Amino acid sequence: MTRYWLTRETLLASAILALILLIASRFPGFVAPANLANVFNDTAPLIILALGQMVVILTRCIDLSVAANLALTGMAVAMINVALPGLPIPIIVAIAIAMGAVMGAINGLLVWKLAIPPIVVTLGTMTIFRGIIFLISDGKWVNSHEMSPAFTGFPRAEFLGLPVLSWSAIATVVIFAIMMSRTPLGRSIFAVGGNPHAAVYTGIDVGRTQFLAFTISGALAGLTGYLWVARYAVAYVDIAGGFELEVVAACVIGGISIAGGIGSVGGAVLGAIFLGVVKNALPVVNISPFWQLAISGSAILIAVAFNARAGRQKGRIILKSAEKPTGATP
Amino acid sequence: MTEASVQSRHVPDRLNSRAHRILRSWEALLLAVAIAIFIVNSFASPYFLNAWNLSDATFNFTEKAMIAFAMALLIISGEIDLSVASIIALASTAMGFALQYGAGTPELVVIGLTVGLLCGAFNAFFVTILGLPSIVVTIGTMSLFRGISFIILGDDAYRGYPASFSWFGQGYIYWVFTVEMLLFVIIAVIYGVVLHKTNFGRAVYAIGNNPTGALFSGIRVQRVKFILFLLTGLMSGIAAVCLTSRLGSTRPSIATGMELEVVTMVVLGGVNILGGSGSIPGIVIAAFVMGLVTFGLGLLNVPGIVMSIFIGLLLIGVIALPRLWAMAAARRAK
Amino acid sequence: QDNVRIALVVKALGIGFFEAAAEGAEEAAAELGNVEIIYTGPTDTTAEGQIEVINALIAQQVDAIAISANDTDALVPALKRAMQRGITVISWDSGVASEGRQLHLNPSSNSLIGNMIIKLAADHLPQGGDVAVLSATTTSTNQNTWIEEMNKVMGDYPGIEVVATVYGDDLADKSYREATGLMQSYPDLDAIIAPTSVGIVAAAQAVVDAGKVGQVNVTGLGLPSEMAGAIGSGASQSFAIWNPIDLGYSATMLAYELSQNGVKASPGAEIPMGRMGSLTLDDKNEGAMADPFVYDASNIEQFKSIF
Amino acid sequence: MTTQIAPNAPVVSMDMITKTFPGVKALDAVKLDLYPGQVTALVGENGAGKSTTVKILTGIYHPDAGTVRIDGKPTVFSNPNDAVDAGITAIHQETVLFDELSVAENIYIGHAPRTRLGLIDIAQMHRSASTLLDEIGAPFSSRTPLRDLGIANKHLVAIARALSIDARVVIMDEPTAALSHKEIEELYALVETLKSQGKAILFISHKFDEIFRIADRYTVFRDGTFVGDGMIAQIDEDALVRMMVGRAVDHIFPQRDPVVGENVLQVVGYAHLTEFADIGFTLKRGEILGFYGLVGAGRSEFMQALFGITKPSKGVTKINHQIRVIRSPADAVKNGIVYVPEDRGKQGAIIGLPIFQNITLPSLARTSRNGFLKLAEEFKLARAYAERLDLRAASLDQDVGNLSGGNQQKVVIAKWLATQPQVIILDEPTKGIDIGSKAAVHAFMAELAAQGLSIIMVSSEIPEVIGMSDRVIVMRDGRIAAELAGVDLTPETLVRHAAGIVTATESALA
Ligand SMILES: Nc1ncnc2c1ncn2[C@@H]1O[C@H](COP(=O)(O)OP(=O)(O)OP(=O)(O)O)[C@@H](O)[C@H]1O
Ligand SMILES: Nc1ncnc2c1ncn2[C@@H]1O[C@H](COP(=O)(O)OP(=O)(O)OP(=O)(O)O)[C@@H](O)[C@H]1O
Ligand SMILES: [Mg+2]
Ligand SMILES: [Mg+2]
Repeated sequence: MTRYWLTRETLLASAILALILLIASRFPGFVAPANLANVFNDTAPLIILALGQMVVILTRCIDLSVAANLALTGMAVAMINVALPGLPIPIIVAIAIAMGAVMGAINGLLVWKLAIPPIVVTLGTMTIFRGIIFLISDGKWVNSHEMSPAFTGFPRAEFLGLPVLSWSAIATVVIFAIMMSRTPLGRSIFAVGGNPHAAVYTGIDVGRTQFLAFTISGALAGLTGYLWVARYAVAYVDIAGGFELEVVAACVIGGISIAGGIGSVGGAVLGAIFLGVVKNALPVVNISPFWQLAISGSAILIAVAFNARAGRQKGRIILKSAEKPTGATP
Repeated sequence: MTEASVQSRHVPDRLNSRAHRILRSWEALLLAVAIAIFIVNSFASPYFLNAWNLSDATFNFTEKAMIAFAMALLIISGEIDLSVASIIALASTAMGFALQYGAGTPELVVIGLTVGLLCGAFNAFFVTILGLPSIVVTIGTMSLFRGISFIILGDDAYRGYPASFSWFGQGYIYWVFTVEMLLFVIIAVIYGVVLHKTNFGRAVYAIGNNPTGALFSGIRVQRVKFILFLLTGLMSGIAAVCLTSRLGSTRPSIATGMELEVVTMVVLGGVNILGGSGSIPGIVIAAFVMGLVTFGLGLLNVPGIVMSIFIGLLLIGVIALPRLWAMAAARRAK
Repeated sequence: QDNVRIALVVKALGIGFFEAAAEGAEEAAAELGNVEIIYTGPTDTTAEGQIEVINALIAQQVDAIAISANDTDALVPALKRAMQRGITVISWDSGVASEGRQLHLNPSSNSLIGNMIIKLAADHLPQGGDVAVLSATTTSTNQNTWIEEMNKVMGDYPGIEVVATVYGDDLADKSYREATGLMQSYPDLDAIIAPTSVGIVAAAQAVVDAGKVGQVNVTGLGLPSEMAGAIGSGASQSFAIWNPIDLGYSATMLAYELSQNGVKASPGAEIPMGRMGSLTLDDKNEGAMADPFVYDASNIEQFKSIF
Repeated sequence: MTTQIAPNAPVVSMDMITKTFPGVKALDAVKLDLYPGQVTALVGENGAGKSTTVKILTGIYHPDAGTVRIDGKPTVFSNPNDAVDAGITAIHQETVLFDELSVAENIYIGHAPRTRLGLIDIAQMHRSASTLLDEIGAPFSSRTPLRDLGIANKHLVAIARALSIDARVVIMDEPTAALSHKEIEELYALVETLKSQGKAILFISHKFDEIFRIADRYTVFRDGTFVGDGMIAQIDEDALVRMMVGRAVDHIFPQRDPVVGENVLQVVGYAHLTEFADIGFTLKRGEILGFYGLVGAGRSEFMQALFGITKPSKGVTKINHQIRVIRSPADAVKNGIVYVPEDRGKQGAIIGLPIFQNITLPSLARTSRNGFLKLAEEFKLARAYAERLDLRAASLDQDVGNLSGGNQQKVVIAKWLATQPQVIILDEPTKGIDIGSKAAVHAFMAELAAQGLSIIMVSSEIPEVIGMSDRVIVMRDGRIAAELAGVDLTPETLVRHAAGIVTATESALA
């Protein structure tokens, strides 16, 4: 949209590129296309969830329940698969998305209708969703041999050389790129976060937009729930424990402002990829995996400090000489 | 103006009596909940009403509550610190590290508290000097602090703390009263006084209600916030001493997930997560409520995760129910 | 006369291995007659979670606690308090430091397991080769001990080299990722040894997904019911495990003996454990239940429906 | 001019509209009719309910009672989109735009052109936006991010947005407040075009010359009630003002003696990167120094810099001839400079805290001992100043949020007087205050000055500026445009310097 976005994203992209090149200089195997595809595939769930989280953060909310939502949906579809092994995968996917969306909608309703702060709502639903998994599963695992081959096979089925899991992420990115830039909903999401007061004047219902954002985030968490459980071929209470923070971290690194209104699809995707590359590179470069936590923590701090600097308001523009020179109307 | 001053009327100091204000408060509601839980628990399990058991139960909340007091002030001022559990990990790791070089109990305590303070200062630097949002900064330091523990300790553990060190987390002052309980009471009183009886506490409320207005009123907003982050770090350091002493060992995964329980306690205690209101008595009662719920359910051997459903419902319920009630009342009035 | 209440505390609820152990405990309880089993544990594998559970058990004044620990040291103070209040404490499967329990029941002797896991890998690598270890968490006592024991006997297997040890934290996704990482970092890897039932399944899945069935053999310790698929696909040639039902049964029996029959745990003591014979304690008050048992294509069908 | 068209039936007619906010009856059974091809001026003092009327007509607020008729049919707007669908568009008083979106997106948010797939047609949107911007003579591209524009240009975007909706009714709530002379002329031309297209226009302005120049009809509100309406041609300025204020305006500003005190405050070379430059002046003991300028001239920004808030800014402050470094409001207060901000809700009062705590906030050091609060002292101090300012409140323990705007203002002033300052800066001290309290505030200012307090008064109201100030500094685009006193201090000179017209003849020649 503006040169600012470009700089922020190009910078992150260059950082990722530099990182990859650095690794490649010592371990050329890392940049083999097959391995890069692997890294991407591994990062796909994070990309999908980060996009959902981005929408929520843009509307000045936060969704801490995504990982719990993912786990609950994953467990539910796994149990459905065990009970009804013949159920076709498209129906399973539809159930997962719908379940996730319903959970997201519950968050959204509490925020919209009862005006409870999002962080409180999703902190609460996070623990509730996790607890429900325990209740429905009785704490038991659903293991790979109990799942049908079609169920576990779908995300890894290859199509044009990439597994369906990767394609799901690509499709989500494309849909989001279009939604955020070319649909009224996308623009309202930016507007609501950027200036909720003004949004009301333009006929945008702030609460409703936040509700939709939570629902979208929930639906994506549901989808990821199925993909996750099918890919790792196991479902249990704790899957993706703490993943919500990684998702938020991806958004923050990608330059999504926690204060709402500022961010881009490209940023969120790059933020997720950055974390994915770091995570996959550590074992390869022989850095103890114990470094990973500290590295992603530092990345978050550097990213916010950098983004805040780039976006810092220099004050109101009153002096005529300070107004940005702008091109004449074409 | 002269005529105006002639007409000027007497404005009373207060309208409602103290008793009236206390009875209608959140704390009163919460206290009722706590008492109800206490009664239900005593009927549900024959083991509940036992001094030693109740004493053991306090370990479920004392360390969290120590942090919760400082966190309450931070949240009232409109900020948050999600890195507290990681500060515990780093402080504990530092103590264990010092232990390898022969540090004794006093040195260990000093190191734990100092690391806590340093971590608090680190957070405060990003939030107050660079002006970054605290939720993001502390999500970052949450990974960073614990990450450093992992780098130092890897898959190892520090053990062999001196016997005198175990006093903090395992010692008793008198009969069933533990050292941690004493610390809890002292810290509660100090924070109660600071928040409710000092100029500093007043500034915290003013900042939380309207940071711009507070700044325009001559309050040194950033300085107050800096101190609040320091205090939160210090409390995490104290909690690290207690927890390390109680466990008798340090691993980098210590206190995982505790930050969310602390925040839950603070919100349950009636602190507005958006800042501006809340009280220390509220936190004290909320600590007991959470301790009683988990202990009561534990006695019935209910798995921890099912307890967390109760806590989650409590968290949303205590905020949602009054609002639903008000909405229903408004509808009926129409 | 009240029932004797024995608490079987596990690392986390919901893990197949421990569910099977609970079955064995119930079997022992039925045999003993007046025993009530409290099967409990935290929902994630943390020491703090286990401490809260232990506190609740102390409060209920159970007669005995038999625990598989998430942390060797951190549980000691809590368990010490339990013993002070007159509760019998033993550890099984994953141990507690000696001052925190009366005895420890190893499923098998650590040296036997250490030898077994490397032998399983070596048996299929007559020419030698590179193997990697995928362990559970960095803090898991028993995995660490087994790996130590394994390293001691490496001299007996010339040509076999352990190129890396990674940790999957007993999380399926992390283990999977670590296994994938191993295959990328060591393209010539011949075997992955996963001495943990979560890791071995994830590693087998990773091998299948990487298309390396036949090149990389996954072995270690796993449950037949969970590993049936991996044996079927060929990702795993063989693996070993002791019988968790027997383990739960023995732990219960031992706890009962100590708490009700006045048996004292001291070095050299022989303590009866029902149908499993008796346990001989070493100088650290530890004892081994039995040899691990090897499962492969020939017997997996028979066992996969049992545990 | 097309004023000759016979007034046919009104397009929009509001009848018996009532709207209550907690504690304020903003509108009480008012009526308003808008006719096609005519400009109706809505006049009334601050707080008369003009903007509230606009918000009801655009579906932002819902009236408590009364009917809005469109073409005679009663209509209910449940949200702003309904109003747009009914053909009503508005330029609101406050800029309601989005800094993070481009100019074109701001213009079209909510009604962007779509492609066949239902997606926003970006190319088409920019084409239409450019055409619109050309029409109103906006000197920037439709692709510019809004945040890069200054206030006047933002206002042009708001105007373009209103015009982008093909409406039958166009509402303009003080559209010229932030515009330059040239831009205002362009706006007038635009209004003529809209009229000739048969659109009904509601024009809200405080400037009488403007009203008499472009309006055909007028409607007057006072304190939320309807006072009267009619044709502009049949009324003169004095009569209109009388209707507006409810009495002849002979608001007598307090009589004051000329100032003879020594210099208290001296400001030299204050500057900021984007907000202001080259500000310097002196202030004497007991003097009232007026600051006049158009909205957005940077007066508040400068005052906030002086008060230690805006950073980084450079400049030297001398108090009683000694250089003082003021890096924060706390420093300013310590040095006896205090600031009563314009934005009362956000910067002035601390909503959520009781009155007495608001008043004692900057004086806590005096009411406490060793940092511990002493409530009795606080109440004593608060009561002293509350009574001195004749605060109307139920109790000192009441939340300031429940007070009326005027009483909130008194709390803020009380808060500062309690610190016993040397210099008090009042930013729009009577904005949103009813006419009765206004006189009281003016009298009080005179009293303070007579007691030796030096006052800087920022005001956009010409009578207030002229009536109260000993001297006036006019600001334009962040710089001092003129310093006026004595005979030079006339409405004409103020307006000319504020708008940047150097002399009347020069502008006529240009
Ligand atoms: N959202 C609101 N909440 C409470 N009171 C309000 C609100 N909006 C307006 N008011 C009050 O309603 C009255 C009318 O305000 P309104 O903005 O309509 O005045 P106005 O005539 O537009 O004044 P101005 O000329 O200053 O723009 C004022 O007393 C104002 O304080
Ligand atoms: N660049 C800008 N972008 C958006 N809004 C602006 C801008 N500049 C000014 N405004 C708006 O105009 C109003 C007054 O602006 P400002 O305070 O800068 O002017 P001022 O010279 O102090 O005049 P006044 O005191 O009359 O408001 C404010 O309500 C503000 O929201
Ligand atoms: Mg108005
Ligand atoms: Mg201003």
